[in-house]
Amino acid sequence: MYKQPSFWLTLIALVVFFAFISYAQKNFDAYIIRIMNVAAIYVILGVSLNLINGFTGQFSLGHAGFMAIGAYASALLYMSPELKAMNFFIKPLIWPLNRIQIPFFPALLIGGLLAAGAGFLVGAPCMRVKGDYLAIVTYGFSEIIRVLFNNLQSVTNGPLGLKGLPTYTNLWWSWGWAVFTVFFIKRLIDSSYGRALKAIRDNEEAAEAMGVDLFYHKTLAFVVGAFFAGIAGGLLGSLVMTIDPNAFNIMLTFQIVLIVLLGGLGSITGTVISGVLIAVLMEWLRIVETPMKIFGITIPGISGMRMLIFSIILMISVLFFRHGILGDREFSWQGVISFFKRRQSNRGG
Amino acid sequence: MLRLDRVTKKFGGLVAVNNVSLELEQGQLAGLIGPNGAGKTTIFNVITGVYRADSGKVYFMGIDVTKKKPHEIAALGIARTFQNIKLFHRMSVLDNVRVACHFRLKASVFSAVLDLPKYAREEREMTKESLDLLEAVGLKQLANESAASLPYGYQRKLEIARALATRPRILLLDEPAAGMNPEETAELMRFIKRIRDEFGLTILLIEHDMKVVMGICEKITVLDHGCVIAEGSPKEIQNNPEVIKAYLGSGAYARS
Amino acid sequence: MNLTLFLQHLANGVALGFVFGLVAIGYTLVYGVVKLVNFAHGDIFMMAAFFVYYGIVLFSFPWWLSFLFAIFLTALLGISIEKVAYKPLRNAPRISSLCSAIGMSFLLENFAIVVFGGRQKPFYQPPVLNRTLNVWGVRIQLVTIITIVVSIGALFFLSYLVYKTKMGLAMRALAYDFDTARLMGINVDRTITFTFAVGSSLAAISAIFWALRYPQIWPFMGVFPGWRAFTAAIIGGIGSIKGAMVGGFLIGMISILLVAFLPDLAGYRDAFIFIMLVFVLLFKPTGLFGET
Amino acid sequence: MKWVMSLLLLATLVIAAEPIVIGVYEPMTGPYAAGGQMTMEGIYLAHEQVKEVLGRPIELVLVDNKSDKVEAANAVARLIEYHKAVAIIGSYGSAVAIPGSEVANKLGVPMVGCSPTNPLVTLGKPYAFRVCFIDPFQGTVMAQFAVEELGAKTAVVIQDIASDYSVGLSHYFQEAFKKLTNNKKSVLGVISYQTGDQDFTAQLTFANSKNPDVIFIPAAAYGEAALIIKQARELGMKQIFLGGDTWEAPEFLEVGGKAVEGSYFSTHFDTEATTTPRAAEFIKAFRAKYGKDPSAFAALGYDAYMLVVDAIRRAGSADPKAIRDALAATKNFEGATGYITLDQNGDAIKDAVIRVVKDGKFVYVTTVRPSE
Amino acid sequence: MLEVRDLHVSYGAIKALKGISFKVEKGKVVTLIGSNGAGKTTTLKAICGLVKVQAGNVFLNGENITNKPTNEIVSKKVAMVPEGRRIFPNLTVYENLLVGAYQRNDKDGIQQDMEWIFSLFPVLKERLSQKGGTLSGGEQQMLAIGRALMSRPDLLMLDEPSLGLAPIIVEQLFEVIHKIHSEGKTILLIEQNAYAALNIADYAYVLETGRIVLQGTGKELLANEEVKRAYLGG
Ligand SMILES: Nc1ncnc2c1ncn2[C@@H]1O[C@H](COP(=O)(O)OP(=O)(O)OP(=O)(O)O)[C@@H](O)[C@H]1O
Ligand SMILES: Nc1ncnc2c1ncn2[C@@H]1O[C@H](COP(=O)(O)OP(=O)(O)OP(=O)(O)O)[C@@H](O)[C@H]1O
Ligand SMILES: CC(C)C[C@H](N)C(=O)O
Ligand SMILES: [Mg+2]
Ligand SMILES: [Mg+2]
Repeated sequence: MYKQPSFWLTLIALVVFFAFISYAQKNFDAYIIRIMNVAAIYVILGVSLNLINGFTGQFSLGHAGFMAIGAYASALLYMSPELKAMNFFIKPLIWPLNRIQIPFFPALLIGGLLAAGAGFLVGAPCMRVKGDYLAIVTYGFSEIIRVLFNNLQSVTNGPLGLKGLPTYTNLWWSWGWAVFTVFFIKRLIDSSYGRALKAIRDNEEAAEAMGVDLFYHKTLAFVVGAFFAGIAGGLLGSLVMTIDPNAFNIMLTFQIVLIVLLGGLGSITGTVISGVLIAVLMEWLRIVETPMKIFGITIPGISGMRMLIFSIILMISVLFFRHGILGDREFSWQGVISFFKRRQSNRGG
Repeated sequence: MLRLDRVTKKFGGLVAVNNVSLELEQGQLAGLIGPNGAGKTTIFNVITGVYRADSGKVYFMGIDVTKKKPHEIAALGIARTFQNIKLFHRMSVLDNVRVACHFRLKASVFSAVLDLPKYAREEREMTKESLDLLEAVGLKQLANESAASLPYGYQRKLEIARALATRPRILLLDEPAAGMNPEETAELMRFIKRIRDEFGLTILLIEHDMKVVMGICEKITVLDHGCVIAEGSPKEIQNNPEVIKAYLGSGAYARS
Repeated sequence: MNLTLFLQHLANGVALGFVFGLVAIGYTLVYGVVKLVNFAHGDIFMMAAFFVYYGIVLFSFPWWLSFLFAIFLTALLGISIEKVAYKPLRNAPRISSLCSAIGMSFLLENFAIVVFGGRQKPFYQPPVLNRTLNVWGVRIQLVTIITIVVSIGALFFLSYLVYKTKMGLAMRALAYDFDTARLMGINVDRTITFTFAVGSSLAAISAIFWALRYPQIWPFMGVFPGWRAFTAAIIGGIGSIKGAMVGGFLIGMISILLVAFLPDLAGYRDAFIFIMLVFVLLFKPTGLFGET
Repeated sequence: MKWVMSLLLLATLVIAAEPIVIGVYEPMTGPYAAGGQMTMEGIYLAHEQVKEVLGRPIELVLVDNKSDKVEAANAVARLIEYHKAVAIIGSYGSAVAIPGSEVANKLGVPMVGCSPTNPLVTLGKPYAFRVCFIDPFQGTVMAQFAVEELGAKTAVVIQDIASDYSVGLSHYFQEAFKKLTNNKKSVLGVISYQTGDQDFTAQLTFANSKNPDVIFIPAAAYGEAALIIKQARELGMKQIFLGGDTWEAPEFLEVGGKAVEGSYFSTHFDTEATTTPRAAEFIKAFRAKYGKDPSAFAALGYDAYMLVVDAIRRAGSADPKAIRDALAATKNFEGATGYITLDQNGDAIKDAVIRVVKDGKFVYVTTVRPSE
Repeated sequence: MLEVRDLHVSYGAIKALKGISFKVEKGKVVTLIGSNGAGKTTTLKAICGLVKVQAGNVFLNGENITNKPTNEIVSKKVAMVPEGRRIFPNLTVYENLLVGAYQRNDKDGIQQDMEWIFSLFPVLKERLSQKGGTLSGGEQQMLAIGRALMSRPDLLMLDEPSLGLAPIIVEQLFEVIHKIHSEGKTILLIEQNAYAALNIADYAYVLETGRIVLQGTGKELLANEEVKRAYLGG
């Protein structure tokens, strides 16, 4: 592995990338940084959902639920007791949560692990329930989470949510996790475990007959996917600075599903691109809603226009790029090298 | 080696397999024939744990496997191919075979993700073993093609290679010669014999092509309406009037 | 709990159950035939309500004409959506049409926001229909009674259509395999168009009854009924018309009865609905009346 | 040399003419759209009247927050970082105002809320202010009105479990009601529904079975409140319904129709009961521009804008920090909705107005003053 | 009856048919043989309009039907037993047969033909209300044949109909083909069981990688050394 040029190329690319991140964190304005953070979170969400939906073929609509768990668990751990007391002004927070405060990173990890636990619970019915039926079960799960969080006031503060969360999320955290997610999931699906997941996607009965333990592998996909969703939830909470149960509704899941579908089910590279693209596009399209002056004529912004254009762009890309941006192709150094070689030889010949 | 003890399987009111007992010896090449809908595939499904027998037991090397899950049974050493080919169509030919090695993997998920030496070694072994198997079935040069693009006959071979990758002791083949022309069928017969000897396998096959069944099987069991109606050597079966009436017919259009 | 109160709760449950049921059967029809999770169904439903609104406000149609006009327009809308968004993807992987459905849903909602405006509008309730009946102290809306009659009517009509007619046979054949259906001489495009027309008309009918009962309309009004209908269709088993009705009915009943009998847990209502769903699916993985 | 001088002069002029940006994030779409649009009517009017401060033009930039929290946070960040707003106005709906205020506070730009009433909008945030009262007061006002004016002894609350505004206001109402009736059991029941529900018959049948004197509905969505009351009347319920400031929307009357007649709610402003001279000017200008009476939200929007401009003037600079300090020092600012004094939390101490629905219109009933 | 002229079909980059021409005279049995992947199935699909024809033409009774919609072609009394059976798994056996008669409107005739099919394949009658998807492989094959016959076609195309059938049923199958033929129907048959196919065929074509390499009457080809070696296993 260490001898291959692609290893070194990856390493160099990473160093360059993080040098850029470090520059951006210091010099870009908060608005750009914010979008970059959102993009990183979308990447984590998209790639982790792709593991479940694209590579394992289990149609899941539960990602918002996993995110909620990660966001709440980590926030309840890293918030200071004073902040908690201020938030829980209707019903106090239960002991010992009202006393605890731990640093961001372990809080995030615990959030991810709890989400992974939930992933295990959701993965379990997979054994019996399949396809669209499974989709509804996972959707139901995320609704159950939302309802529980709305009602368990002494733990979650109910619909009032948690406000004034400290902003720990910065480009280092968000892109650090994004890179780790991509690395982890890419390595996973390229490994023997990943082959087993893809086999389940292609034909469950045959996979089982070849000794693949369906239960273990399906839950593996859910657990890993949920873990990263939980991490993304934690990052998002700290970025937005306020979370409440209703932010984690089906619309959020839809947005992630769209990222996956646009990027190409089963393509990690595509998902990364589409995650960034959607984050940027959603912000960029705001210009259509602000009044514009063209040749001295002011065109008033029309509310809702941005989303309308967004959905039109979406439909066009669905209809004309059926398999997502990249289908199930992946970026690889070999590809890049051979691309340049081809160009060179073209020029030579 | 493999023993079915009074196995019964019902679907609603239909008794697909009725009180069937069957025994295979180590290294035997046995055939299972019978009219369409007699329950042959169902027996395969019961043995491999896809269906659970309503009554009766299945023993494999003395172990009761009646209630085990399909992947556990595969791990014990029973492998199969499917009547309607079931490949992992979006994966490469090589990956199709490597999947079948997966259950033997000892390295953990983490060591796989980090590509630790332990995993890397196992991965190399799996790849080598799979390529060897592909070579054995003559598909090595197609290792990186996608499974879906293979012609029918090759797909059947790939299914067999994949089944062999589980390192089975028993191989169950469901109509391996279906869709092959006589030339290809003849080659398949040689191939089945060869893998039996090379891998020391016990083989049970379902087939409607009498040339195959009579040509390579040492023992044949005939099923009709879920019941065993005859058992014996190819000669005995060919001349059994009941079998002729229920299954073989006059042989006018049999492949000769 | 006295008897009248109990009966009132029961009546409420039945009323809501049939409303959901009616939405769900329209949903499941398209779902069963094209095997497409039509996320846009709820938004077609919403458009129908606006068609009625504009029929009355813009063209000053009498209400019944407005209803017919809306049903017709909605059928056309459904057909065009199929032509534009689903037909080109028929041979693409199923997931593409799923994405297209989500996109269509977004598109309709945002179109409605830009064109109709984001604010709630009142839905006209014809005085003839807007009456409350009092049966031994139990109060029921006239609309509710009509909804029940229409739902049962629609149930029988659809069951007849799908299980007893040639068109229905074609629909069910198509659900599995377009090419082979073509080989049987079935005009796949026409059958799908017909299915969307019927499904969308049903969406319109259910939207009308919904809006008569809950007379405010706005661009997101279809989201909630849409998801309830999807859930109901799944509980009943994909493609089963009877199942969708029963599923919708169950959801409606639970929504009401839980609040009625365990008022302290009213906030957990949706959790109970989905726990019921999980239980149903664990015992019957393809829904109550679904095919394996 | 002369031309150098004149060029310099020109340059200073250009710099001086550089507009001051005031950012607005309001819900123009989504469930709160009506509120956001009503608020904007007031803000646009105010902008028309005052287009300049410190000799520089004021540029008003509106970003739609879609009634969504994440969008709201992004919107405020965009206003500050991209449009370089020096002060922020918004937003209708505490749910979206809170994330917005978090961002504004963190980025050190003052934000003035028009109508978000939840305490958390400003709590612990030195850069967050508002020109309206808060829910603990509003809840008390309605409880007091129910007990003292309507003679209510018992109440049932129907709340939206998925709305922070609803659960908060419900809580304050209950506390005050129990205290005022001197009866811990005077709230006979609290029953929940969820945002998006359209059928409330179960909740209402339950409420009816308790036979309370009044039913309090702190719905976050006016349409839902209207449907609840409508269905209650259909169920033959005769109780009086009470609610909060969200009810003040034309949709409430249109959807509710006859059913909502005789329902009371608290709000921030009424053309019948103005307390400042400026109110009359505002009402006149508003009628001239829009041909209708202003809503409380329009009035609050108007006040928020005027207060921000006033603070910039008082600060004598367009520096956000200076504006914040000026805002914090606001005393007896004359607004359309009353004299505004901001307390140490940045909240306005103001009267509440109670209105009733009569003949399909909102009609003034009374004004309730804060106790101190 | 049917004429195919210089047919070209490709799947993406794969050229499956590279210019195939042949004729099926009315009332004759014509068979196509060839090894796996030769393009037999593709030929049938191209005739029915299930795959796009890149170049060349298909004529049915003199009418050019190239790239016409499948349902139109089928309505000209053409039926096909597709490769891999393609039973409608969620329809019952009875309904599968009814779908086969989709183009027909004569209720009594349909009922009669159904009885005829039950007499050919009695198992189907036993399984009448069973879902197609739960039938055994061979039962499905019988159903697929029965379904095609239900449309009372003038031209019947069969793609490996004997696949997975018990020998005794194969025997019956060829008798059925023979019988239909003797009723004046035209048959285009693909078979791996080349011996049986050539025996029954009036005329036969041998395909190899998308081209016709040999043709002749059934008897001629049966006697041909090359054919014997490659396709008859002799
Ligand atoms: N899941 C099922 N549900 C109901 N009936 C079934 C099911 N699976 C098989 N059967 C029935 O059980 C009987 C035995 O089927 P099986 O597939 O074992 O036959 P087979 O002997 O393999 O026949 P063939 O040679 O045609 O493949 C058939 O009549 C079939 O219709
Ligand atoms: N859907 C497809 N996509 C890509 N290639 C295909 C497809 N279908 C067939 N092919 C290729 O086209 C060629 C001809 O295939 P065809 O199915 O017509 O062969 P056949 O003669 O019917 O073979 P068999 O006897 O195995 O059924 C083969 O090389 C095959 O791999
Ligand atoms: C619910 C709202 C739209 C308005 C209310 N005053 C609030 O603070 O949130
Ligand atoms: Mg079988
Ligand atoms: Mg073929």
